[in-house]
Amino acid sequence: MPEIATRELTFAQAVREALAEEMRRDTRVCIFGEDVAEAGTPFKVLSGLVEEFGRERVLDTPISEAGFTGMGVGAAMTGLRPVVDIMFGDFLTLTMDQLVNQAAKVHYMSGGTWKVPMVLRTTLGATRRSAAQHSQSLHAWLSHVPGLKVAMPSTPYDAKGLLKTAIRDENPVVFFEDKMMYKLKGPVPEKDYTIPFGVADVKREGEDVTIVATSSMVQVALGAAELLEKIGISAEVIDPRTTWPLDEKTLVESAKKTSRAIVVDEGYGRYGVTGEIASVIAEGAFYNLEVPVKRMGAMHVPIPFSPPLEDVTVPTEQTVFEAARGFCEKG
Amino acid sequence: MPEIATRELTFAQAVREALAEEMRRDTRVCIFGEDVAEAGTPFKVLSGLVEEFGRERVLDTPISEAGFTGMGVGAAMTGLRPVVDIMFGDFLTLTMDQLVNQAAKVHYMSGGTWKVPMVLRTTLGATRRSAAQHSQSLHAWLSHVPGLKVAMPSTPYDAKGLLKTAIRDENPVVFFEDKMMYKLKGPVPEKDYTIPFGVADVKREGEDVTIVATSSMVQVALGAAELLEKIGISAEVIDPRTTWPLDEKTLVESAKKTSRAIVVDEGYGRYGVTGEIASVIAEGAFYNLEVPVKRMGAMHVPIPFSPPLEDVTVPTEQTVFEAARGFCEKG
Amino acid sequence: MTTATEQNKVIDGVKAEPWMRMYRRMVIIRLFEEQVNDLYTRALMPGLAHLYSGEEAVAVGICEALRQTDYITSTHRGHGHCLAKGAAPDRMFAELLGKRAGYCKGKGGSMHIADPASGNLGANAIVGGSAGIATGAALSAKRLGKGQVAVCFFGEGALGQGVLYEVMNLAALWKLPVIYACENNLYNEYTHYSETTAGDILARGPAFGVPAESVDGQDVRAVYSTAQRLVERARKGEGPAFLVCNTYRYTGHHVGDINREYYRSKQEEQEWKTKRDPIKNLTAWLIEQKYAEKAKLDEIENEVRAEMKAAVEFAITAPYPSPEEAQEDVYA
Amino acid sequence: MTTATEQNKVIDGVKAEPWMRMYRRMVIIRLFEEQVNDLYTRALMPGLAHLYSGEEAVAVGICEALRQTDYITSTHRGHGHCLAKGAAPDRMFAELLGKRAGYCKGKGGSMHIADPASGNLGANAIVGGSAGIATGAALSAKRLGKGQVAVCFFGEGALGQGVLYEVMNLAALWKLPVIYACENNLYNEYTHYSETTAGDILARGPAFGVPAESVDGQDVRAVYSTAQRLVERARKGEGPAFLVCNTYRYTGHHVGDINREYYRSKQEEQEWKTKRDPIKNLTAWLIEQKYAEKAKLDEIENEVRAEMKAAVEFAITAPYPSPEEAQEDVYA
Ligand SMILES: Cc1ncc(C[n+]2csc(CCOP(=O)(O)OP(=O)(O)O)c2C)c(N)n1
Ligand SMILES: Cc1ncc(C[n+]2csc(CCOP(=O)(O)OP(=O)(O)O)c2C)c(N)n1
Ligand SMILES: [Mg+2]
Ligand SMILES: [Mg+2]
Repeated sequence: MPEIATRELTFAQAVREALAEEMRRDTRVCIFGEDVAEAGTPFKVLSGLVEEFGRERVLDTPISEAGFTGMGVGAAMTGLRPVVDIMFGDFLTLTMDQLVNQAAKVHYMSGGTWKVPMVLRTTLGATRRSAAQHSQSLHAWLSHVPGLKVAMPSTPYDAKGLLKTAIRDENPVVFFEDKMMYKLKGPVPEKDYTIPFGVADVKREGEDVTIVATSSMVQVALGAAELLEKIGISAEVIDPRTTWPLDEKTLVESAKKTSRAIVVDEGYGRYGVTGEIASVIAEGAFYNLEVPVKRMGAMHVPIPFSPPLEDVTVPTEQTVFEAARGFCEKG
Repeated sequence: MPEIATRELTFAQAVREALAEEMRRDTRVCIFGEDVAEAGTPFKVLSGLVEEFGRERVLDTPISEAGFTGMGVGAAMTGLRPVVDIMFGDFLTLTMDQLVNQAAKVHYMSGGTWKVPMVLRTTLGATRRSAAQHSQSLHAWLSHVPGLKVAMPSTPYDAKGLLKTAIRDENPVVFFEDKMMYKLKGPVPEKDYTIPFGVADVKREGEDVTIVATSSMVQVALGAAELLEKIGISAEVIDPRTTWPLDEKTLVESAKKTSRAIVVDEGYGRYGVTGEIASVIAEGAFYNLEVPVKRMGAMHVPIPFSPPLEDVTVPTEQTVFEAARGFCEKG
Repeated sequence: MTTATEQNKVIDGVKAEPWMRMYRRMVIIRLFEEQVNDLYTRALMPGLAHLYSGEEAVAVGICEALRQTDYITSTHRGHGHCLAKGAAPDRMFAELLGKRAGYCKGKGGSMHIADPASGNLGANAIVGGSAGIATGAALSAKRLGKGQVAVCFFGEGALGQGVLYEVMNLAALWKLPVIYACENNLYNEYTHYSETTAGDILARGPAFGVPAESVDGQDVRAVYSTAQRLVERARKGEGPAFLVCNTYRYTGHHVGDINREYYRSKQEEQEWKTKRDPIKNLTAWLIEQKYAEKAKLDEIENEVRAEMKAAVEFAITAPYPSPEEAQEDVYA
Repeated sequence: MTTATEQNKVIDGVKAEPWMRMYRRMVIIRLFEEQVNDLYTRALMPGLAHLYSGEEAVAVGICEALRQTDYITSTHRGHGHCLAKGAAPDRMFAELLGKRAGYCKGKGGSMHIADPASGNLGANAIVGGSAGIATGAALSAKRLGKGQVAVCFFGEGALGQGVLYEVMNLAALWKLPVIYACENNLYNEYTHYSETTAGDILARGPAFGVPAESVDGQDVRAVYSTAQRLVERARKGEGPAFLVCNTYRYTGHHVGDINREYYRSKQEEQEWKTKRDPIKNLTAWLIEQKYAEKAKLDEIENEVRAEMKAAVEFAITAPYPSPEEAQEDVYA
């Protein structure tokens, strides 16, 4: 049968395909982390890779996040292209020294002589009923740190393209996957393709309000846009795709066009991603905005376990819809 | 001779006095960290405390930041009031799990049954020619995390009052001291006093422009205000004193009055403190601002060692002065 | 026909009492976990849970050596520790279902049950995450002179976390009353510990100045007597200890881990369940010692089963917290 | 009157050559640090520096056992490691002064000198911060089959950092060619290591599957022969090693640490300097072995002194980077 150009894959399959293709293309690419081999991670994202590439390139580690992340830095400096797997983004807390004081600074501190082409894949996202230590979205911390790049795919298509770019990048890249999106389906080309960092994607065009969203919040924003359309409000949904580098121009241009902007991110609402992006828009589109930029992030509380509590801590289609509606009425 | 109400103390002396007074008042207060006893820390901030309170209450630790910070959490839960000393703020990277997944969440996860009355004292600030791993200002990370409080004194007076409040607080407090301010002198009452968290301080009143600054940037802002006065621009300098809780009202009111705001913070400029505060002002004073809020933070690079390089990475009196002048001309 | 001395034993409540208590505790844990698995399969429990079935003798034997005022820290696989230290099943089930009546008002769930009344500093979902907390509690105990001991429970997977060695070193330097109780159930999730652990586990204590011992974690009597010795030693101010308990988890890493053949054999599971079950073995010993008749033990089991059913019912009918409560308890 | 065999020795360059090279290297380090201290006292150097004086035999003995393509990671007290692995003094001084001609274009300074040409992965200002990097380099060496070995230098203070044990465990599991070289100079800054280190340091290797040895770090011949054995073992694929070198720093923790009586006695310092100086001892041995006459050794010292002076001059007159360069090299 003739090869088809594109087919539907889940987000998890897209991530796996990107890894498999890159590992075939470049034998220096290897993976290490906890239960990444036969188990294929608890989310089964890596299933099948150890069978194809062997334990030489897909290595199960002890529960030593700091240790094997540090090894990723050293391995990347000396010729490998490691993809380090940190099961839950909450465990980034254990890797911060290796990521921030080592990976992010080696190139600069060495006057540009050493490079750290490492990818650290991890997860974010709440509502999995996993409570406060397994539900955080800590990407703002890494976006704050010069020397790191931060990618946040929101679709299977972006996941494959951005991960390939991350693996080919000469710098340390932190790659965030929302664990609640792994089963999300979408079209993914079979062919090899990459998506450049620092280029936002207009996920939906609109006229009345700009909704800037990251990771799974893009799906939430698109759902809200549907609801808004029903009441005659045309929302433009923009996905920066990488928080660093950040495509300020596209965000600002959209806000100038619509004169209203909402920023939706699943990280804690204070001192995080929404503050940065809202500031960029408030400054860039200052003379065009009819209303203040609205920020929607996780409630400023540790993520609670109980469903009725957890559900109110993160932005939803409904809350984003209502915010946008309130907005456009004002304007 | 009669006791005088107030005398000049250095910032370091004010910190030490606060600790000494609290340790006399409450025997549960103890200090641990590296070289805190006889050495009194490399900055000599704690000199004399071990002589007065003994090694039972001023404990030298191994170089185990994660370990002894975690012990601080457990000790605080069970009846002590530990003041944990992390020599350089850059080493917070090693304590993030203990601070963020443990200290910040214990009270909430336990449904309010356990408390963590712990203070973690650490430093921030560049221009000490200490290079990328000893010069960072990472307070934005902690301000991002619900469950923590973050204090950033800018004067000896505030240092003593805020530290006493921190030690008496029932929650984990991260207390940032700019190592370049330790020798700064200022009036400090001998009597016992505390400064409430979440109350900004107007360090200088003005009409034309609001400069919100944190920690040592307050001194920079005051210097810039002097320069501005010479050219007839009246700057109001506001110090939030705690980034969390944050006194939004005072910041917004000032910006409404002056219609222009600059935010100056020594942390990295992106995804940090300036983004949060600028967003709060841009939203709260939206209809009063004549120009976009200007953000001034550390250049988005690891801190370089070489003086001519390091000096251009942080805001200075001159750069803040120029920003404000440019501003007021525009308006 | 039984001898006088044997006769005595049966009536000798004093001798029998602690063993009967441990028997009941182990049965409580076993049947509690049965209910948890049932709640999961009936889709009544949000999220997942990590069952302690098979490891009962470790928590029960060690906690029997503790006072109510002593401290423990627990893990993601913590139900057994909480129950052994004295938590009430009904409030635990309520927590597992996210109800307001739960130990954490529904905010913590299975992996975060804490209970000041029984000295439980809390379960922890970060592997090795409570090593610092337990050691800090031991520092308080020593400084405040309350004569308490802290027990830090963790799985052998936590041996991969460097912070464990940082605090062991500190506990040894400062002679703190803390017991590091390593539950070696052979697996870190889906990986055998031999693939993640080099050298000799027992050597990891002494290398940091902490004396180490290992014990058959399926024999509650051995666990109890060893724990008692180490706890009393710590209480006397003689410092920390590292206790490795060799045990096995009967079911999956969590309730959703059904197909396990790719990392361990059904036969291995069967052998542990049949030959080394801690409850079966204690039962046999109690009867052989004439501490109790089979009927009595069955009666206890039935009582406990009824209690668990009632506790589950309580939890199922208990109300959820109201959404506004999400904003409470962030700060004290 | 000397015997024929003794005669031979003097002319026997082959035998003498490695020892003469090590002698010169140690003298280079000693005199380099003299200049650094001088730059500090003359207020010509920004910031501080941690001198390696007294510990020369450790870096020189170990690096003599390495190839140029082998890797090292270094510490805040790293000048000796960099020089021993082959870095040029002039570019090092330039870096210490923040000049563009420095190894890091002035961006790194004393604590971050790195040099790909000599396999130097970089000094590190985070205690224990390079343990992961060195172990990762060993992973590359093994995977890419280049036959390289990585040496991770660290002070005994780094024994407090848990990450060290995390990577030792991994190096043992994966049989990686890495040597963990612990420089025990007795002090963590201003605190004696006995107050920060419980148990037996040497036991910390085997507890994680890493064989351990200790050596007199003031005896370059002992350091070299031990290092050579462990390096070759690692190169052959037989796995990592933990090497404790007992040594002493002659001056302060950093150049500004002048009054040290509160943490160590002048007498202690004197004894190490007089009885156990690595350069004096090698000098005596070289003469006794007739590998060189005193005059020859003094001549070398004078050559080196001149080199160092020239190197410092180069650095002092070298230009600073221009401010715009602060924004370069953030991303590759
Ligand atoms: C720091 C950290 N890393 C990884 C995980 C994910 N995780 C949860 S349980 C587990 C295995 C723990 O094994 P072990 O400590 O032996 O406990 P057991 O489950 O066998 O009781 C892992 C890897 C975690 N919770 N915390
Ligand atoms: C993680 C970390 N904690 C603390 C420090 C501050 N500090 C710098 S050197 C030092 C002592 C190091 O002692 P050791 O490892 O024995 O090396 P030495 O200075 O004796 O060569 C300390 C505590 C640091 N740089 N990094
Ligand atoms: Mg286990
Ligand atoms: Mg030392």
